[in-house]
Amino acid sequence: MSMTNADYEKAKRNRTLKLKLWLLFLILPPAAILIVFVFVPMGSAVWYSVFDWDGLVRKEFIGLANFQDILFNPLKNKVLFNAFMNNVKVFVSLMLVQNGIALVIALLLARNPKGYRFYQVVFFLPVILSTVIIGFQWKLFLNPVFGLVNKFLHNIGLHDWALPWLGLPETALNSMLLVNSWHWFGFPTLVFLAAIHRIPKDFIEAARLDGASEWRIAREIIWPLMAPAITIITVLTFIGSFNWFEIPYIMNGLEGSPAGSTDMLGLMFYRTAFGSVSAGGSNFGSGSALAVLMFIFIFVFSIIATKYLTSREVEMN
Amino acid sequence: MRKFTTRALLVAAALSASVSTLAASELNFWSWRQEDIAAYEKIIAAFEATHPDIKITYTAHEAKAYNTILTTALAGGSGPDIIHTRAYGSLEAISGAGYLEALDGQVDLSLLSADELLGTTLRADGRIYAVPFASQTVVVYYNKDIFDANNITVPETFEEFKAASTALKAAGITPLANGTADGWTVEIMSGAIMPNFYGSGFFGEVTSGATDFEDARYVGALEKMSELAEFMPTGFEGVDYATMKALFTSGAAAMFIGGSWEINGFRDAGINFEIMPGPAAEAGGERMVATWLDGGYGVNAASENKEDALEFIRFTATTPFAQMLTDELNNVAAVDGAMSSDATLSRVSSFHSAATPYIMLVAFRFDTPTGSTLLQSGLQELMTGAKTAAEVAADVSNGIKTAE
Amino acid sequence: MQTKRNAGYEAWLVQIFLIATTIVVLYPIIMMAMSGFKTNAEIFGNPFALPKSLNFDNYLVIWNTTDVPRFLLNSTIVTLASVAILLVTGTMAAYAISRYRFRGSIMVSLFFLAGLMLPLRLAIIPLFIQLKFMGLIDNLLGLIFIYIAMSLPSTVFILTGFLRALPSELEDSARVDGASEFRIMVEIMVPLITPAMVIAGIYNAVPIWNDFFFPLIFIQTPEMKTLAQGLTSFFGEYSVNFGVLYAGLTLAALPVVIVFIVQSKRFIAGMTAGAIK
Amino acid sequence: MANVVLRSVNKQFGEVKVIKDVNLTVEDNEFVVFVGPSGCGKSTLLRLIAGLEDLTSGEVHIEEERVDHLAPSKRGVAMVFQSYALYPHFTVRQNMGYALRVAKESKETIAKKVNDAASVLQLTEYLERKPKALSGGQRQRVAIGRAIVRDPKVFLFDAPLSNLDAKLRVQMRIELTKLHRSLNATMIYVTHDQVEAMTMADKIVVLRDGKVEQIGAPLDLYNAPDNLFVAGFIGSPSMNFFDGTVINTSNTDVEIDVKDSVKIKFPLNEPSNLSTGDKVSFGVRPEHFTIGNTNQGTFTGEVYAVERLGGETYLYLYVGDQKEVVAHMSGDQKIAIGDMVEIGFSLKQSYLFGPHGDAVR
Repeated sequence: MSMTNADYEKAKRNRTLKLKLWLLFLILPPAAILIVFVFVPMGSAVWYSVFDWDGLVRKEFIGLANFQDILFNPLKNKVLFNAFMNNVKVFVSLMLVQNGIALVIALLLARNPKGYRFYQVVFFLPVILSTVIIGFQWKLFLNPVFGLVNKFLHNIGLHDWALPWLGLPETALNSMLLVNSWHWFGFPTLVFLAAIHRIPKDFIEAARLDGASEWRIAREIIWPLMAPAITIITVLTFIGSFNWFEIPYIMNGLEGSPAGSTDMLGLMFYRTAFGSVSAGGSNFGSGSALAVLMFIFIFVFSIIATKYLTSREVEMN
Repeated sequence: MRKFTTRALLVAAALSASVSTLAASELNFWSWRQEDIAAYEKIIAAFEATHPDIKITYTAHEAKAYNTILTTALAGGSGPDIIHTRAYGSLEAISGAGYLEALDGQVDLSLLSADELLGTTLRADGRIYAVPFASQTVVVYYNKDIFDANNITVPETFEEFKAASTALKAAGITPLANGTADGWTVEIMSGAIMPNFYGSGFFGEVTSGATDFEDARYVGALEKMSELAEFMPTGFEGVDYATMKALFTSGAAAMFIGGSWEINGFRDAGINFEIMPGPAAEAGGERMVATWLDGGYGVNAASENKEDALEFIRFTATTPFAQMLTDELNNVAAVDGAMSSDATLSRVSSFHSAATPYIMLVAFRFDTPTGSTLLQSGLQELMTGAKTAAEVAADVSNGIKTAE
Repeated sequence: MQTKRNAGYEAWLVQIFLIATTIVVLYPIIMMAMSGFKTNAEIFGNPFALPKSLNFDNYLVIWNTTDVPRFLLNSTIVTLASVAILLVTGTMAAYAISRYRFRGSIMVSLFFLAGLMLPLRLAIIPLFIQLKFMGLIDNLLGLIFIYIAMSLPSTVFILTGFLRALPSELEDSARVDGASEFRIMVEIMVPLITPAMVIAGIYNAVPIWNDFFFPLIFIQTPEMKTLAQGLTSFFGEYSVNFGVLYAGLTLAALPVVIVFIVQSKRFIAGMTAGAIK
Repeated sequence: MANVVLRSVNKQFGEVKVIKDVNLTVEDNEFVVFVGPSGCGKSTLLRLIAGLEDLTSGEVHIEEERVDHLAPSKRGVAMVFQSYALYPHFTVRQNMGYALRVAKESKETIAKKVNDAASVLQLTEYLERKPKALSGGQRQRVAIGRAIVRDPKVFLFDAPLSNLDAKLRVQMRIELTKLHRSLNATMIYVTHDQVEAMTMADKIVVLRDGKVEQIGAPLDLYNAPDNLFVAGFIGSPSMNFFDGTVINTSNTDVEIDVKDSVKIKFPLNEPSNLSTGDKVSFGVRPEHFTIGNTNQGTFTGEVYAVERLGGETYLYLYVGDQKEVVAHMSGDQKIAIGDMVEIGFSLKQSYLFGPHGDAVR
């Protein structure tokens, strides 16, 4: 009955302790999974990158020599630069083509045309399909001899247009980019559409009453207010572009064939780390160094881009 | 239904962790030869009949990814007991790292030629890490029915080859099935065409450093190679390996330049074909074929069943094994003494009197970038006309000089 | 959303554009499915015609001679297990972050968010060595853990958003009612975010189902392969039998497509959740 | 004796002090209302009593027992929330019985208590519905029912009527008062609406910035506010304040000059410490103005708005230098916008506050 002040304090501390244990119980399991399967391997990759490797065997510590080798060895940096520029091209093209088409379609769907639901479902359908399936399917379609694309072009009389799409340095990457756009455009479309729907109706109706043209409404009201969606799609496209691997790997193999025109940083990493039949043995050191460079580049750029783009967003509340 | 139940059980078993405690010795055997699964299972059955306490499971991984899978597995301290290795540079990558058991002294290698053993020898210590299994030869396959139907005689020289191709093209038939979409198939093609132009001495000179790839002989050979572009399928730039095979087996193309391992597949496809070496540079000239050791069988140094694995490896160095390899796979076995009942395969062996090493694989796949990487990309540019022979030769030469 | 429907020629132009896009999207998929019923000869001869008959031979080849059914089963196991554990652990973390004020709470949420930006495949080498050490190579459990780890950041991100939106009075009320923290979470709060959990589940299930990179390296025996990975080897084996290839692709796509068509609303909400929330 | 005693209660969130040394006694069966503007800490104070927040320092006693170390459910309190906080996925029955189920009461007991409470609150026919299918008033009653079922020592209400429409609010106010009488329970009620406070409370606690400004019966606060804040907060419309300057003081009265125009001689009941030159505020409630000059004090202003409600009239005037003043008259008044009007007041019904806002009486 007679509890001292200290007893009360103790009782309170017990309550707090119980709460802390409960929080620990909630956070620890997911955190442990993340640490063990993401943070530790990522950290190890950084660790690996500062060692000399004889193929698969770790030898002595060599500091930044692996990085230096990738960045400044004239032959390797030629490959690196080529792959990097291809990644840049992928990013720019996807922004313009894939996201551009998506924006147009989103603006059209925002007008709530007949069949709205149907179109939404159809345009999203390719997004859920595996890249492996899409890659193989289009590789078959684009086959210069048996492919449906060229057969179709012949059928409609465009014989000169029937090209070995994936075999020409000028068309291979572009074909893959179109395939990628076909695969993914539904995603930005729906993100943009959701963003447009979030714009209060009053804004648009007020502008209509003021006599603004549809084009002006799109440009001066919808576009600026969509900024958050543009930010997220830009950053996602950026991360996707610089991690691009599946489509080029499946459609034209590890070497970025033909003649390096579809080489990507992802393919280069894979070849460097694991080797390939033609490209030779594996080098975990260089591979890890390349991985670290890519990681830093992607991470830093995503953050800068997010910061920059977010600063342009208009508050809408 | 029963099938499904079994599968479900298997999955359950697999989920509950790896199973390795059942038999005294269960060996894993990895390969990239997916086409050969049935044949290897027969061969393994024969081995198991005489070694009832050993069980071997053959797993064929996707060829493109085999290196990655094997490399990561070995680096992670696991991997199969028996490893189907490729030769030369690929072998060095894993044997140099100490993942393979040295075989000399443990396995009787007397039935193998020094040339072939070279492909599985680590240059650094001179020891042998795999039993060579088969040599491959680049040949020209031609469809006899098409040749007959168009009154085409089998060409001997390069000019005749071009003339025959021109005639076929005029008849609406694609002369050559080869494309350039898969870089390695162009390299193979160059293995049939180029040696007869750069000549038998070039390999020795270029490997010893007496000359380099900007040598006029090599540039000339590249030019000849480029002259064949017009006989390749429309859109050959996009024709990959699968399409090449489809073109040839469907009779849409008359000729196919490829490795001797295709014999089986083409035979199964039921076409009436024959083989010849690459055309001579001029009448009466030498007709060389490029050959190389395809790979070998090695033992994982970290295997827990090393002795049993070695027992299988010993088996692969015997004539009965070579005979089975010959019969089942139509491969030119590395081990001596196997007799082929297949006439075509016998012909391949007969070409070996004028053989030259498949240059990039045998000599320039030890450093990065490899000669193959450089040449494949160069050939793609050459065939599409993006670069001249001299430019390609310079690229290859410079690349190899700076490789490390 | 029900604004006035546009009338007149403008509406027609919009429809024409949308229908054209629909054709571009659907036609290749239909061609893929149709070609699965054709023989090689039909594919070469009449690529655009309807198949002569509903010929299931190609499918029978797949069902009887390949491991594709097995791959389907493995993919299902991996996807379901990953998503189930993912939702449990993801909810736990999100709940702690969103429903409690505690020191370091911002650090914890940043810790989970950082995972969003880490491309795990670049750490494949150390990851392999680690999985090997843990005995998880060639084991579906290894894949499951990797997928959980890979998907946790986005799941925590999505669920945190939804959990934050729940009124704290509910939880206070339950506290006054005497419910333990565990009971409040499981009985009161979590049931209220089940729609969000479905969304987060779908958002991650699709890439897990479709992934082929990790199985490529971590799964070695054919019996353990997943569908996307299995397809790559299947392609090597049947490289010139186009009918079978198309049938294989169709078969592989079918489960997801069916679930998508039935649950399209949730799929769309789910797949775009990360971007919109 | 279900009384509630707070002793030197302090609460701090990080660096921010939200409750500053609150001392308070709520008697058994008393209906106490915490009132104050938003952010004054009244809800926090309630949550401290409930145990939903931990004290930074001080003590809370309920029924003579110290409880501030106990979990909410161990304190014998029940709480009704502003948003009702009904569990959306439970039926009304499950909602009302949840606390009992958590306490592992038998099924029969739960059913009986829920049914009893439901019949008192006329909820019987809605027991199997989900909250979504109820009207706002019904939800409110379920929330109250949920509290009743637990048979608590103290009921805590956190602005429970603010989500209802005006008419329902008046009705629920009366029902709550009735409930209080019939349950004979101690109730603490938080609101920002001084009308609710005035109509329902036995005792009002006025809070500002985490501090108690004044405690007292509703009419005491109305008639004798301790300070400018309470004076302004209690009463509707708010009291009119006029800035003034002390020009003369004595033991019995203070003479002030309101904006150089009106001079007022404010009588004192107790000595003040005002001195000449002090800035003061002079207050008159709108309802204490009359039309026409009184002998005790008069302002003249121009009418800029009139609200006629039939039984009463609100006049809005500019007095002096655009000072806005509200006057409340009964009946209709024949006054038009733009008229100059004299409004008078009685010194007995006016207030004076010193430089620091303390009442001068």
